[in-house]
Amino acid sequence: MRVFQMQRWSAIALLFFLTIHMIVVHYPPFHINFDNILVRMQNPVWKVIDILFLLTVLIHALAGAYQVITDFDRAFDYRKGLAWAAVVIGVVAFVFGAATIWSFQPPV
Amino acid sequence: MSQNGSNNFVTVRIQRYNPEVDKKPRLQEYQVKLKAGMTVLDALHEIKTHHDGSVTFRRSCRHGICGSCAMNINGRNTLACETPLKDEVDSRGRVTIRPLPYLPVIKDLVVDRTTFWEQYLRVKPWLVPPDNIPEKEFRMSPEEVEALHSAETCIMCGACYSSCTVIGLNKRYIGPHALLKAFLRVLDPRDAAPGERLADIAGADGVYRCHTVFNCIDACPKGLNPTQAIETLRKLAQKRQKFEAARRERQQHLSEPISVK
Amino acid sequence: MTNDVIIHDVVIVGAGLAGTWAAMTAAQQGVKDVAVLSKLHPLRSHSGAAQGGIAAALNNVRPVAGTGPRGPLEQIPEGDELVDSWELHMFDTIKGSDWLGDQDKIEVMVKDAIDILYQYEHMGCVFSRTPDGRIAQRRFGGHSAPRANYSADRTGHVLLHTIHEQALKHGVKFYPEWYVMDLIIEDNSVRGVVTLEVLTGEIRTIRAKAVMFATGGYGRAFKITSNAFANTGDGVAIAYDAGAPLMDMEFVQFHPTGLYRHGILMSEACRGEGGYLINKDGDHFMKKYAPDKMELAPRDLVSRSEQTEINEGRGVMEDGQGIYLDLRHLGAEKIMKRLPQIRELAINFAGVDPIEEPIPIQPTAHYSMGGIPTDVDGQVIADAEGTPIVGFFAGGEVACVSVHGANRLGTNSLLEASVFGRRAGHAIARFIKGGAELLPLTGDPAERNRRIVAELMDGDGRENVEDIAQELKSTMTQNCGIYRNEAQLKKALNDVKALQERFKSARVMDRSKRFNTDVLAALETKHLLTFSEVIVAGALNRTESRGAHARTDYPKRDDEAWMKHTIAHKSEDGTPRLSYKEVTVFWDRFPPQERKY
Amino acid sequence: MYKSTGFISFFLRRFTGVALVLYLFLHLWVIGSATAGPDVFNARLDAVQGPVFKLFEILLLAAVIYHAFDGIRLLIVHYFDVTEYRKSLFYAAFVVAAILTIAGGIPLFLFMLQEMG
Ligand SMILES: Cc1cc2nc3c(=O)[nH]c(=O)nc-3n(C[C@H](O)[C@H](O)[C@H](O)COP(=O)(O)OP(=O)(O)OC[C@H]3O[C@@H](n4cnc5c(N)ncnc54)[C@H](O)[C@@H]3O)c2cc1C
Ligand code: HEM
Ligand code: SF4
Ligand code: F3S
Ligand code: FES
Repeated sequence: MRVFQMQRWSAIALLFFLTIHMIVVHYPPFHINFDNILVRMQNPVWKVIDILFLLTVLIHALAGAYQVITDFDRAFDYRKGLAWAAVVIGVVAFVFGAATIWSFQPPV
Repeated sequence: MSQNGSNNFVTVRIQRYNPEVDKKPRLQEYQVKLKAGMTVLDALHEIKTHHDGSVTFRRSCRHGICGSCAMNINGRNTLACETPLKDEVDSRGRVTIRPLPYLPVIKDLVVDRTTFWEQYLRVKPWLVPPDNIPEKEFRMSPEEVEALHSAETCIMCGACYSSCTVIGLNKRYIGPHALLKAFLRVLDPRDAAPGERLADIAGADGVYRCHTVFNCIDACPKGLNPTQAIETLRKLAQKRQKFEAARRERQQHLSEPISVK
Repeated sequence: MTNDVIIHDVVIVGAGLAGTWAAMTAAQQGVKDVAVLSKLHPLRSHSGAAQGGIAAALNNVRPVAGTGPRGPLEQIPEGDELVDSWELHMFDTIKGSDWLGDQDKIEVMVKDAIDILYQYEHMGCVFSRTPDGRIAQRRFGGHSAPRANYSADRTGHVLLHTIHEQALKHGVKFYPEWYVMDLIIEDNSVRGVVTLEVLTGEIRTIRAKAVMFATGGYGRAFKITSNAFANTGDGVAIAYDAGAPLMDMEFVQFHPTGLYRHGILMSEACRGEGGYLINKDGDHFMKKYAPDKMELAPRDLVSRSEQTEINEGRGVMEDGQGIYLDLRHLGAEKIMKRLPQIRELAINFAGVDPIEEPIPIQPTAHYSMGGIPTDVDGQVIADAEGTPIVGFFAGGEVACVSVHGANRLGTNSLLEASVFGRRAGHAIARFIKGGAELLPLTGDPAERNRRIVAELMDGDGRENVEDIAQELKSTMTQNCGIYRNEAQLKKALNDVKALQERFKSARVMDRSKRFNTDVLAALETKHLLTFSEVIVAGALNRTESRGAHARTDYPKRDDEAWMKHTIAHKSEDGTPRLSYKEVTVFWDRFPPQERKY
Repeated sequence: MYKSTGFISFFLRRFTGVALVLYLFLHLWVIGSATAGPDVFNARLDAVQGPVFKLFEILLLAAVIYHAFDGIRLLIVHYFDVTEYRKSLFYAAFVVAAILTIAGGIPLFLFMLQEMG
């Protein structure tokens, strides 16, 4: 089934992205503000990586949430609706997240 | 085995519940004298015939082949008839017996297995033979048979089914026992419908609903491995066409001797 | 209380191999409305416990030349000379039966055997295989060629699951956990059955044009038995009470290798694969009793040999009541591959790993040769003249065709249940399609059965059912066991009668209607008491030793006086009325001989 | 409820998975303030970087690491025939996750102390 496969492939991709994310963004710990993120974001490669990360994490998270909910007997009948809801939430969140990443622009 | 267990008494705690008269289940205690070689089923019999005839449970073969007596002993699903009583006694001299979890209780240790059998039926457990039936037997290699033994041994006791967390959440899931049956048929070189079977079990209530909890393996009194069967079915479902083609090819030669290398 | 009557064309009682074969076949032949009632879920039937194999002269393997009766086996190369035939199978079965089996019927069974095996295989049964892919075969006691077709040591299990699945495929309706407690026969034709639905406790009548009994054996009348709790001979007792006769009930097979104290079967396949029996002194004592076949002599002979060793003080274990079954020389690999279940059972129940230690065993009541007399189509016969009871069929262990005569050979009973189950299915289909009618009932048969249950639940008796059952089993084992004599049998008869009397004031402990297994146990005990009397009466009358019936006071077979079947009817006063029926013998082909192995 | 190591691992994986999803959306909302410019962003991030939040971050780290290693364990089971080692794999995933959590948690903890001090 597609959801199952999505869950596995996104998990494998996440292994890669999440590791990078954790190492680069959170270690060593520092006080986060706009400017120190901007330093990294000036390189467009990071923007691409972050957008891909965003994409996989959303797929994984929403597929996961869908699985968790449809595991319940009563929700199982509504799985079509739930799947569409997940897609909509995913698209909205993706647009919002991508805009966020985009907005790390040096002041002109 | 205790040399002379004549003075040893075991406190057997049984969950009692008759939904027609009781509001909720309760644990009742019985003192049973521990005899050499006594199984949990023997203890239940002792209680039923001499302490309290209303204690209710299923049993028949009393040697682990009919699948009647699966129940939850000290939190673990197993066959009462194959479980030595002394192995289950805890430090306080007690053994606790409950019905299989996640299933409606009919009375005491007897559960309603309707969904269990429905799922069994749902995978069409019978073989669909090919058209070219030989006069004598279909030829199968010992290796092909070997692969089936891991599923054919299933006694449909339900220990796996009722230990599976997913079943606890959702009775629409086909369940380990029926998927193991499907595995048996899919892998049988004589079966002419592996494609339909794979298609049927690849839905949201089939192999993809399994969350690899592994309880089924741990519970199975026959040492079977439904998880691995499910993993295999998932893989086969991915390459259904190829598998079907290979099956058709194999069935061209079903009445020819296996060539011995 | 519901009074609604259920109606079916065909009602089959029992979902073991015999009942399920009949149901599947009838449905396949176009009978739409077939119902199978079973007091257990069908897959829990005792057929599933059979281990060793099912006989048929398929000619797939042969002994390696020059290695003797216990040597290795090999597949027969394509086109090579065959070693087996249905005639040989027939002769072995006749000899095994100590010339009490009806030879015409045995011929039908051994011929059908080959075909039914292939049908099993085509339906998906997972048999073990020879290297070139044919069904694997092994040796079995009393068979002069390797013809036990098997699936490891779970043969019955795979056969039962296979046939059950096929019945489901053909739309047979199953009533799991419905206990049949009465059979309605009026004017020599069958009208239906009275059932107790275990879940609700409701007692209802089911009317049918044809009824078949396939309720299995009656080994539970003995203390040490390989039989399941469910094998209480309900079918024989119910049919007998309803006026049908019982045949050859005194022949009860004791299997030589029941697990010590438990009685659980250690399949004959253990000896088929080369296991030895040894006594306290480490002797392979079978040399003495059957120099030729040794451990693979038929069961009655091996059990008697063991009992003699035990009686003469050469038994093992604390009480000297055991014998050792030694598999160690077979090696770990063979044991794990061919006898996995046996190993598991020995470890679980005796704490003994057969790879390292010999298994303590003792003879165990195993198979019921007697039962409801039928012809080769499962049609029940009312008397020695062969008058049919219209619409009443029986098959499997509950029936007595008779193909096993005085002693059944291992692997012949799965065969019997399958072959005669299938034949009964065809006969039932012919009967229904031939315009059988649903006959009316007089009165309400359910009512008298309700009174029986009410009496057990609310009567003022104080006898414990289990105590009665235990005493019955003790006396049957002690006085009507492997060896019998007049004094013992008289004692047994008295005991049974006294227990029947005591049962009248028996009362159960569980008073609820829902899933009351206490009531079932009481009804089953009543059945044990009913047919035990017939066993003992038949044994007392038969003043000879033949097959499984070994009288110490009449140690010889007496063909002159006793080459005949015992037929028992229930008389007015409730005691069995015995009459006798000739055995069918092909004098020119298989005349009686001395039975030596 | 059928309690077993299988059930525990399932429950933890599920619990951490759901927690992570909730966190993910919270996280998106917090850093989403970047679209409104550096000032709003810095203000909101300052609010979530107090010592208490650092403690939460350690918990978050534990959840991510456990979930990831348990996930790896399942992936291994999917692609290799290793159900036999199910228990050892679970313990291994658990232990590795614990070690990594500690290793990753110490810098966070030190940083927290430093911020406070
Ligand atoms: C341990 C063991 C091993 C054996 N191994 C072999 C072997 O290797 N080879 C061989 O050939 N034979 C073997 N046998 C013998 C063989 O298994 C049986 O003879 C055969 O299976 C009988 O089949 P059946 O269909 O007659 O009855 P069963 O399979 O016993 O079925 C009886 C059915 O009747 C039902 N029933 C009974 N009473 C009632 C009632 N009152 N109301 C409703 N339903 C009822 C039961 O629920 C059950 O479904 C073995 C027997 C035992 C005990
Ligand atoms: C390296 C990182 C990760 C790996 C390897 C991983 C792996 C997995 C796997 C294999 C599953 C399937 C479990 C099942 O079907 O039973 C799963 C489920 C899930 N994951 Fe992840 N995951 C990772 C990170 C994340 C992250 C960051 C989130 C949250 C945003 C997340 C949320 C979920 C959820 C909600 C589920 C469903 C819960 C469940 O089925 O038990 N995962 N994960
Ligand atoms: S797989 Fe094992 S636990 Fe499950 S029904 Fe079959 S025998 Fe019982
Ligand atoms: S317990 Fe259940 S979730 Fe899968 S691995 Fe077994 S079927
Ligand atoms: S009684 Fe048959 S499996 Fe336990």
